[in-house]
Amino acid sequence: MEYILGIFELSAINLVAVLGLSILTGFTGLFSFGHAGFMAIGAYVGGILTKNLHYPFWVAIIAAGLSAGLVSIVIGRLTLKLKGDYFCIATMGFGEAVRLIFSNMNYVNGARGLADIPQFKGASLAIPFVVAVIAIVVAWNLVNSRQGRNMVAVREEELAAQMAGINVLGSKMVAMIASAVLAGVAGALMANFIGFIAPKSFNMTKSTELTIIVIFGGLGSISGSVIGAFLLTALPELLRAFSDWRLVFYGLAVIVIMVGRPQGLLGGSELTPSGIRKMLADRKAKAAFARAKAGGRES
Amino acid sequence: MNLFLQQLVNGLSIGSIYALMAVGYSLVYSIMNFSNFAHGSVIMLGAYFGYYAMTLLGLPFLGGAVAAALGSAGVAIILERLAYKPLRDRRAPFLYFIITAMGASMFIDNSVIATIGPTPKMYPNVFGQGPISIGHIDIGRVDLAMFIISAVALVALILFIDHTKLGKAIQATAYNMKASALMGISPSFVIILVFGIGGGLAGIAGILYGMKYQVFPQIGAITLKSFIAAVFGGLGSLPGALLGALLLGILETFVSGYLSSQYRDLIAFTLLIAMLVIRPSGIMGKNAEDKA
Amino acid sequence: MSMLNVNDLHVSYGGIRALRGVTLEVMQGEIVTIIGANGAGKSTLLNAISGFLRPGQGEMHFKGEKIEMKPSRIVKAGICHVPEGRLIFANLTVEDNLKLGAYLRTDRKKIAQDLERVYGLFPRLRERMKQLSGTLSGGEQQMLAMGRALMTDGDLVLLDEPSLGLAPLLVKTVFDIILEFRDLGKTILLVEQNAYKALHIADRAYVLEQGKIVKSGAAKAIAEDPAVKEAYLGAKSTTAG
Amino acid sequence: SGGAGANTIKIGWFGPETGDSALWGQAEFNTMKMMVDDYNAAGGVNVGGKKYKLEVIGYDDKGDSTEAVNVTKRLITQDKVVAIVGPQGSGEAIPIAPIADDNKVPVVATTATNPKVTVQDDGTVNSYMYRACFTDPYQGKVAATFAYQKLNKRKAAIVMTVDDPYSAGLSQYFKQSFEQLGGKVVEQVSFTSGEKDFRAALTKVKASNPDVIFMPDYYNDVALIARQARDLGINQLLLGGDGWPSDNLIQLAGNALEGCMFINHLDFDGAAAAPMRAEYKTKYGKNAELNSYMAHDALVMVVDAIQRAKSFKPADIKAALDTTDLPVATGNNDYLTNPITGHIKIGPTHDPVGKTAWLIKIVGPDMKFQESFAADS
Amino acid sequence: MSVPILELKGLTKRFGGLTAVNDVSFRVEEGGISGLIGPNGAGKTTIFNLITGVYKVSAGDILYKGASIADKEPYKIADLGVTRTFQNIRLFKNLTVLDNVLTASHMSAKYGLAEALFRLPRFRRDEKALREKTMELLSIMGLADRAEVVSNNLPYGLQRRLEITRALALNPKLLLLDEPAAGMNPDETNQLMRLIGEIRGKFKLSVLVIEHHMDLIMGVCEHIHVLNFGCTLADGKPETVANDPKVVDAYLGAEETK
Ligand SMILES: Nc1ncnc2c1ncn2[C@@H]1O[C@H](COP(=O)(O)OP(=O)(O)OP(=O)(O)O)[C@@H](O)[C@H]1O
Ligand SMILES: Nc1ncnc2c1ncn2[C@@H]1O[C@H](COP(=O)(O)OP(=O)(O)OP(=O)(O)O)[C@@H](O)[C@H]1O
Ligand SMILES: [Mg+2]
Ligand SMILES: [Mg+2]
Repeated sequence: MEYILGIFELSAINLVAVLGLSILTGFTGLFSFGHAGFMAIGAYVGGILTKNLHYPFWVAIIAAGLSAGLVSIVIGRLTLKLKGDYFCIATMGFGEAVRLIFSNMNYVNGARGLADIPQFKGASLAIPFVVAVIAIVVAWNLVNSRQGRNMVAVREEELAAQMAGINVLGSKMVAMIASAVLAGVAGALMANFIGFIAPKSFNMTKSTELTIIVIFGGLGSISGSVIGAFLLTALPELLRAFSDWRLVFYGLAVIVIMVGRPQGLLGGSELTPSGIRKMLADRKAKAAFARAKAGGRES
Repeated sequence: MNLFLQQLVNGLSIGSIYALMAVGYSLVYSIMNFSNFAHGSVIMLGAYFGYYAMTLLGLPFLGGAVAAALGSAGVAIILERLAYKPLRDRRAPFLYFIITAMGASMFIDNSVIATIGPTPKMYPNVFGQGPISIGHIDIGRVDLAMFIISAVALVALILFIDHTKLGKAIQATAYNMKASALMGISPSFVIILVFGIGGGLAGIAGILYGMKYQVFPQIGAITLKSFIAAVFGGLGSLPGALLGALLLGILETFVSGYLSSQYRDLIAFTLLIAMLVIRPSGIMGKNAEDKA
Repeated sequence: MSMLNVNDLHVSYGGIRALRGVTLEVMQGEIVTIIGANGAGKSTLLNAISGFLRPGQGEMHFKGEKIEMKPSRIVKAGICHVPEGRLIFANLTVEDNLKLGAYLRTDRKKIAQDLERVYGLFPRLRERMKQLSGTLSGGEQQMLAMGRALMTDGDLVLLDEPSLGLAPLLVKTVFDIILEFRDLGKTILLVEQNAYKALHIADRAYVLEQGKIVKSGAAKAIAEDPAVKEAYLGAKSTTAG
Repeated sequence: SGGAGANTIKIGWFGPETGDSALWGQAEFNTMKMMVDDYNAAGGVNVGGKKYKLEVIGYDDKGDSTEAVNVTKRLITQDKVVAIVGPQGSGEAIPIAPIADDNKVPVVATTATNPKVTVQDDGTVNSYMYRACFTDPYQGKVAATFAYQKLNKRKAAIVMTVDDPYSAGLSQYFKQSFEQLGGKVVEQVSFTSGEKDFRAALTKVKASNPDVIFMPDYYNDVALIARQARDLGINQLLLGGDGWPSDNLIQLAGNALEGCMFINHLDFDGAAAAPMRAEYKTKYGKNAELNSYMAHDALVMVVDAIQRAKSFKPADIKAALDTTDLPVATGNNDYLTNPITGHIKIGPTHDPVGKTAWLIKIVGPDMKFQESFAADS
Repeated sequence: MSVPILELKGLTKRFGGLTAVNDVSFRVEEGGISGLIGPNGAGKTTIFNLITGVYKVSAGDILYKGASIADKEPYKIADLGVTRTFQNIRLFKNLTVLDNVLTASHMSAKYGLAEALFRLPRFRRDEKALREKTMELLSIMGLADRAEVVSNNLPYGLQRRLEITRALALNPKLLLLDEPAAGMNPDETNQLMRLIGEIRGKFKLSVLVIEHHMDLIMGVCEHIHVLNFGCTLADGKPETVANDPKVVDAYLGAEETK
């Protein structure tokens, strides 16, 4: 049971980070390869606070989010003006730099990692789930506010967004900070859940994994990200029996999804009553069109 | 001074490998406008093609290089047809291409691990033993071969792009795919050509890399550095990629040599960010004002 | 001789049926114009002819041969398309753009001559020869697109709203150039919003409404048609100039 | 957790079956399967007079700490194993300690040599964590003593992987001991894992002109470093630790390692290793790796504990593991009951005390045993 | 004389060696509709880009209601009440008509980020008001029945209209229209003319419009400024300008015999 619970915990933790990235990538159109860096910052802040300074979990989690957020302001200032691949590569540079800094930092044991971090037990095992629920609500509210609409406008057409009075850099910055805070929180959760953190856990593969989940769930969909986080955290576990081949399947699955359903599970739509209604209506319209076309051929 | 020269040679040797990788990657970028993160896996396969051509088939080095180039070119083209073309046909945003490329990379790397296995392999020694010494500077034989082959391949490519009609077609397609179709240039053909050339260069990079170091499924990871080199030089610019690669190779070597290799990547990445902040389009990239 | 035959062409975009059975013919040496409201399907028709859109149904023949569905082949066969939105190579210079127009040609001397002729027609382009064409003004870009089409030296030229966004003086020039194209022996299929001018220079005309040809005939006759006058020529006789 | 079905005892294993160290992970798992077959062929394990079959359940941890935590939970709570053999890396062993303690299932690590696997920063012993190998401080000390006293080397250079706990730890302990003895570490260069080009750093090492170069790295890095060092005209003796031994080392290094030496957990050609070596080779068609022997000893420890406890309740096994004292019976062919890597006596820190370290020299295509050190600690 | 809503003073923009706009000065009166015409490449769009802050001014000044906006960021200029449409339509293509306009009306909502994140009362109130206001605007502009259509799927004419609607959602004081009638036939152009007149009255706007359709320019503009090669060629009332030989020569061409 603890194992299953563990997978759910991990999913919930991943979910928090994924939601952050979803805001940044899915809604604002900025593709970060360095989010593991923000997770690392959160994880180390959380780990140090709970282990060395004996603070309670909730203090550590909040502090982790705040510190990742603060760093993101600096990084955002430097990189948010960049476009497309340049932004990706800059964030990747950031992520790797963070990892290497922790690898060289003696206070946290460098590359050997920080062990014996106090772990969630008993009732505190609920913490990741509570945090995940809060994260979902906050992310949902954000993207459905004017700030969220501004982000989407920036994603769609920057120049027009500017002409609509949207502070493009400002909106990107809000998205960046929100996503970094969530990543930082997820990092702290991870540190306390695993009890051990090492810089190499926050390498580019981790950043990629988060991005893949966002895309798999569908860009611009909070519910997609939620489902994606749970499915893709569990999938490697389900495929465990295949050992060597499971990453082959994983890679193949990514390609097949991108090629076969590029919008991801729920690209742009939400699993809310009104969202579902919209999707069904869309379906109907398409079916009607197909019938009409078939009819047109005969005549 | 000797130490300095030795480090310079070390740097050029790494730089020339980065260059072969970066140019192939940059070429594809210039046409497709996305970072082909599967490029590293194609390089890795090239190393294996070359290795098996030389060990199982007993081909000489040149034969191995041709096998690697052709094999990798084939893989790159297949990848384009199966994974990227459907996206292109849908006009998917560049994010999707990048993710697909990552999926492909994961797929290829792990297929190799699952079938051939993760253990590194060593190329037979075809260039002879021991370094070539010039004064107090030692140059590895493989390094020398690599430097020469990279230089020849890259000069040939640049001449091809700048001075042939097909080269012009590639450039035009890079600028505007639909418009070049209007000029009678077949974009599919150009794309296949570009993936073929990029793949061929990747194959050569793979075999050289394998000879210099080892052959193993994670070779592709090194291409991260060539991406950085390409960004340094200006994405999409071939001379830029070349310059960026050599500079990065030398820079890294000097950081390792005069500071410590543990700061090498840290400095490389910090410099990358600094470069992007100061000159977002790299050394040779164009930076025109957006026309509204 | 019949240059282009389009027979019962259907094209749709996902849910939207843009063309619903278009049939038309263009004879060698003619200027044929297609007029129609916004969204009638004019650009769709030209894009289908030049191979950028795959028809759901219907056939097309060029010089008696069935048209293959690849733009590059179609250009080779001698159809040249100046699209709406111009599609110039924004990052190349004006001159490089013109030279790329002659990509499929090998007759160097003739290419040089044609280049001179283009510069003669559009002195503005000569002035801007070395400028990146993406930074040209809208009108300059249109000139470049037309010039580039001349360089491809096709027999049938498809023009999609060539006067779009041009100053009145240049609109006149553009129509003069179209006539010059004809004098060079080219056949022209012209799509225009400026129906008045288009009908003025065309030999024959088709009226496209919601993806269907609703009228066709000699351009003069169409211009006199009261319904056409009402819908496409405006109450008074249109644009200044 | 319960333990066994009617007649079987489930033992867990995990380690890297994919990733950089997959070769060793696979070797471990192969050994586990081979031994379990042998135990079962012999009728099973005798627990309080009744014979039980053994079953091993193994998972891949990709050499990743998060994965390690996942699979440990899975082995304990889903598969209900009574004990776990593995992991091989300290990076994986350290984070699972609390899980083992909470669920009270003993873990015997194979090659995780970092002290923190069994003892926390504050000195608390992880009550359910054990290991079959010696530790890094010990290994570092042996290497330093050997270099200083036997080989008379005074100036050492270190080439280490900065982000690998094993390499970083071993360098630290080597340096400590070597300098305590009066030697000097004249240059220490470090690189990050995955690095393939060491020339810049090696050029620096060359300039420092050491007497010996200590390389606490893994075999494929060692092969690369050695080749590049020789290419740069570095001809000094290279000395290493238990990351070196692998069937592939010499193939990858060519003759670059000729005459070099490393510290090992056993003498591959010794009589104790012979029976298993032969059986493994017959069964899998390749040579057993160092990790095979380590996994062997770890499983022997577990089985011995079960037998002595006369119970396969995890807590009982743990209690019996505390008093493990398995002498080596050199020349004894019954490889299923004897440790191959030397006398294993579990001390108060759950590490084997007084374990022997073996010095091996590379001669042509062979790894020749030189001498052994019984620890004084 | 009252302060004009917009005044350009010696405005100059250079791109490398090319002077696209050269010492141009003119004013747009409060509540007026002015036209900006000139041959292709004369610098008209460049002037729009300068006014809206997309390009930085090389020399000269731009005064909006008497205060300089030359160094302000584009979004700040938009917030002040200056907005535009584009020569080539730039909608938020994948968003619905409603969302396009809703996004642009963001300044009408006053709630902050924290209020949004936790759905505090002001968030709900403002959002509701915003939606109502947007729907109202859509019905004024005749787009209400297409509110849920993804804007990329709109016919061209409606896309132009949506672009204007989106601009209006900002409550602008000055609206810059860059070739709004491009690609429209005479009938559609007439409708557009009427629309411009109507919105000027309804939204109390001043309008500056670039067009090559002289019908439209002559039909709606009270004042016209003519550019040629980046320099002022003429300035004045429509009839005067249209008959100015320099303008005829450089831009209109001699009257055609019908
Ligand atoms: N890429 C597309 N996707 C979906 N619908 C499209 C697309 N392109 C055109 N349409 C639709 O097809 C129909 C015909 O469009 P087309 O561009 O051919 O018209 P047109 O006659 O050229 O109009 P215009 O005068 O505006 O250029 C219109 O309803 C248009 O909305
Ligand atoms: N970013 C730029 N870089 C270089 N030159 C530019 C740039 N933007 C515009 N130009 C040049 O400035 C001149 C004026 O261009 P602009 O777009 O303002 O013309 P316009 O009056 O709007 O013409 P049109 O009616 O054809 O749209 C042109 O010659 C153009 O080539
Ligand atoms: Mg059209
Ligand atoms: Mg303009």
